[in-house]
Amino acid sequence: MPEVPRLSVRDIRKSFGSHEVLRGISLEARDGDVISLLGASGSGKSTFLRCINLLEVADGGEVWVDGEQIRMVQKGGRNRPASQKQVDHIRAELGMVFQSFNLWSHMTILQNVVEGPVHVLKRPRAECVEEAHALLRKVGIGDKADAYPAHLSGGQQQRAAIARALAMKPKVMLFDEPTSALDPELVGEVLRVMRALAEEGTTMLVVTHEMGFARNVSNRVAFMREGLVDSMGPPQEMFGAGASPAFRQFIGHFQA
Amino acid sequence: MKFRTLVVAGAVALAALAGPASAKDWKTVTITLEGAYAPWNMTNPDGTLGGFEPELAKVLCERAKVECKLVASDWDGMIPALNAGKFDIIMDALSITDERKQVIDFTIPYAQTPAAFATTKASPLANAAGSGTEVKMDVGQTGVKEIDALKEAFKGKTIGIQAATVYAKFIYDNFGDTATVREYKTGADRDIDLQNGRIDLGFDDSVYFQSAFDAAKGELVFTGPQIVGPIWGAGEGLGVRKSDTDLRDMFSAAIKSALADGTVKTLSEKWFKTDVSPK
Amino acid sequence: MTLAVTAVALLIGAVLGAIVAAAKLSGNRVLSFLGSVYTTVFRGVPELLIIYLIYFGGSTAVTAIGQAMGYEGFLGLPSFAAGALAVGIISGSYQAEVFRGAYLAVAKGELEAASAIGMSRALRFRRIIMPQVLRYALPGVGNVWQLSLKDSALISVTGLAELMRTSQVAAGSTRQYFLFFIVGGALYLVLTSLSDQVFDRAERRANRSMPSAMGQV
Amino acid sequence: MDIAFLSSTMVTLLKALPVTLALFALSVTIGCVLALVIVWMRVGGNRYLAAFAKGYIFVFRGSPLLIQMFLVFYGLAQFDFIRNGPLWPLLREPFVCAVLSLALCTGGYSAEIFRGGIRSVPPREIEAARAIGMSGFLLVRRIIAPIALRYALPAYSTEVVLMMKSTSLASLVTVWEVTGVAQRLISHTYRTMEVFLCAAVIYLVLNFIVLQAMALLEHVLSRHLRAAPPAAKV
Repeated sequence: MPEVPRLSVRDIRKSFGSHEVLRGISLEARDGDVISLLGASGSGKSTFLRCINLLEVADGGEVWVDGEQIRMVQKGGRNRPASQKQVDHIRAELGMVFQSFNLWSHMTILQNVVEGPVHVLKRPRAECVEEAHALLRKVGIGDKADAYPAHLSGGQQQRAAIARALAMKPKVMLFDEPTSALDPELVGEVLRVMRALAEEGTTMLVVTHEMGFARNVSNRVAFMREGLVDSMGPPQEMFGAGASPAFRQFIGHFQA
Repeated sequence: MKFRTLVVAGAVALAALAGPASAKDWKTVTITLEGAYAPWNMTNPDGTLGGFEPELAKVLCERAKVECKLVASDWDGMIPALNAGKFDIIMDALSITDERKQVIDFTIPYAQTPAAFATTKASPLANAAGSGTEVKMDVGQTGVKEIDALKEAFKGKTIGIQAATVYAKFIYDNFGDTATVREYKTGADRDIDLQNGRIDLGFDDSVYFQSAFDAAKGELVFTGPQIVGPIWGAGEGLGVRKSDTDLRDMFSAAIKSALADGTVKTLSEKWFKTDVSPK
Repeated sequence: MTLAVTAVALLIGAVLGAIVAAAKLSGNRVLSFLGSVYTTVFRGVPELLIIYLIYFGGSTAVTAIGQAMGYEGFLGLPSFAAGALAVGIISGSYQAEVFRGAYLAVAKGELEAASAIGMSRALRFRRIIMPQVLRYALPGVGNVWQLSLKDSALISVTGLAELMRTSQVAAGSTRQYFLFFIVGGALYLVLTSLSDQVFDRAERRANRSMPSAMGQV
Repeated sequence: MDIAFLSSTMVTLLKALPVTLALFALSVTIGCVLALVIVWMRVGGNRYLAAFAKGYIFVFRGSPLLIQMFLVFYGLAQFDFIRNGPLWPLLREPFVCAVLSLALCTGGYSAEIFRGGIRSVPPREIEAARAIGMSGFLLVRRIIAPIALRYALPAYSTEVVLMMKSTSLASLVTVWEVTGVAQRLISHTYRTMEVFLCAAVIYLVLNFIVLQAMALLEHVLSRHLRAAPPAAKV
């Protein structure tokens, strides 16, 4: 029996007005895959990620999560999800970490983490709180459970956001440039957490500019250019001699 | 010194703006009316004041040899406003009562009218006992036979009156314990509520009601006896500040002459279709 | 009449508001306490009561001053003056808060920059603070204008023939309550929406240096 | 100063306090619910409902409460179908009419205030909630409403104070609350200033209490905006 991919995306298309951002992107993540998505600004990486959990609705294409397809319908000439219920359920299975953390400012860190399990998954609060404390310790901010987001540094906030996403026990974690909004000295603490997750076998899809992470942690690297996947492969291949000219030019900017 | 002059100048300037400024020799006098108590006084469509009292005021001012200016103001604040110097004379079917005499002064009366209950034509309270008769009552009198009969009939009903009138006091004294009393700012507001069925009865001056009935196109009728006599005071007179005795005497004399030569009677018959001059 | 009362009231309110706001910002404890008392009292007491108090109390006070100065007899405050004064005093308490908020919104850095190029206190006030305070205060003043416009309906109780009293008397004498109040209400709606547009335009003008502020409304 | 008169006036006026408080509490509660419905229509996405809500807000914010109150009290009663309708036993009562018009009016104002609050909720925080699978009512209840409430509170407390003051207009439709009783007292005693001053003091105290309560609520709801509590280790 062939293994069902955790995440499978086929031929995703998306335009904003007349501007075609995604021109047919396909990608598959199997259990334990860590895929780094690289590309210049405006190449559509973030939009692609947001189309997977339907924060943006793609104009065409298919998304399968753990063998379940997100049903879409045409309504009023536009592509729309057929069922909000299914969307909510799929989103709960995809953990999302945002560039700007997006913690709920009116809740403590602990409340941020238990919010989803308790209110979306309807699990018993006591159990969730216990897990939340464990998760916070795991990302290294066990002592900040009762602080509010505004009281934490950016790196701490992003680690809390990762804990919040993990608390949903997602099948796949999506990272949207998780370190771009951080001061350089705070980037390391977040990358360390992500590396630990990868080593545990978490399936991850990471939009990033961190070449070190792409090269050393991920097992596949995809390079996006002008709304298409330009090239994709294991890091040793991509960063090695077989890289496409466009990718070579792209990474050239980072080695200067 | 300079500051004092300035303040006085400011006050005088304000007073000049005000109009009802009052030098000791009365040249101009400001008279207030409600402008919403037809046919005593009303506001014409063009905004001027008309009715029995504005016309009578014109006559009285001529005879008192003063310039008169009519201004509208709200009924329930009239007496305090008079004492605050907003105007010099109240002419608004103001009954002369002992209670009011404690705070203001009155001229002799220029009218004396009965009061009665009104209800809707279709109301079960129409034609209450004593309808079509007259009952004479003294100041503060209670326990009158006919009134007690009405009290029984009106038990648990809602009676609407215009606030701060002699009629309000009468209703509270005689019906306050068995009926619900509701006070309105103007007679017209009360009438519309009576017509709309929010209250069961209204109580007011009969000649006022007579004209209100016309406006209501026959929907409202009198019920129970007309109540006359000293209970409504010595009739309706002009209200003036206690300090303005000269003004009071000037207008008392004017009223006296207007009563004597039948001017009041003529105007009364024109507006009320009946003679309201005090007997 | 309604417009005249409101306009005069807004002017009185602007002057009072500016004085009170200055008092509250002055840093002088007595002055700022007095300013707070003013804004608390006139925002905390029903407008109707304030109008009554000024209508009755105002002329008593004027008369008392007059008599103390040796002027015989009564001095009255006309309905128009009393009404405009009352609504003006009320709107002053709201405008004071508007001005204070606007002043506090002026960025400290810009003031420092002004001092840095050697602007004097007065110049700084005139060239940097005032234009900005006006800009920040404009939406607030627009609100106060709407508030005053509607407060002016309450002056009808003093017998001034503004919009409200006119509709009331007409309603009473014709028995067409519904009709006349609908018409009266509609007229107020016209007034408020017209003035809304005027303030919108003024705001857009005042904000022309801040393109980002546009399009968000 | 006539202390005896002032204190007896105060006692009389205080007897009318329950009516004022009932008017206030009922109209604020009903108005708040109404505002939630209106604001839901306004931002809910349905074009017709949004247009209706917009019209509602325009009308009730743009015209004086006094006119609205007169319309509800005298105007509605002129129609036969209202007088013969099932609601007449309620609309017959001046108190009900006063509460109704106060609530309708504050509904319009509060809806705008709540909308302002909703607009100031950071879109990113909503997005984060969607990303973990929240939507619809759950999203509103757990994320949007708490944040919006915090932002709307200062403006809303002003509105609540305005409502407290607006209850004084009920006296004009024969409801005997504090101002109405004050006017009646004046019509017996002709002592305007003293009576109105007493009434003014009552309203001031009431509003002071309301504002304190709102400030307390605001304090409780803004823990996350204050500086961090002195941490165990610095």
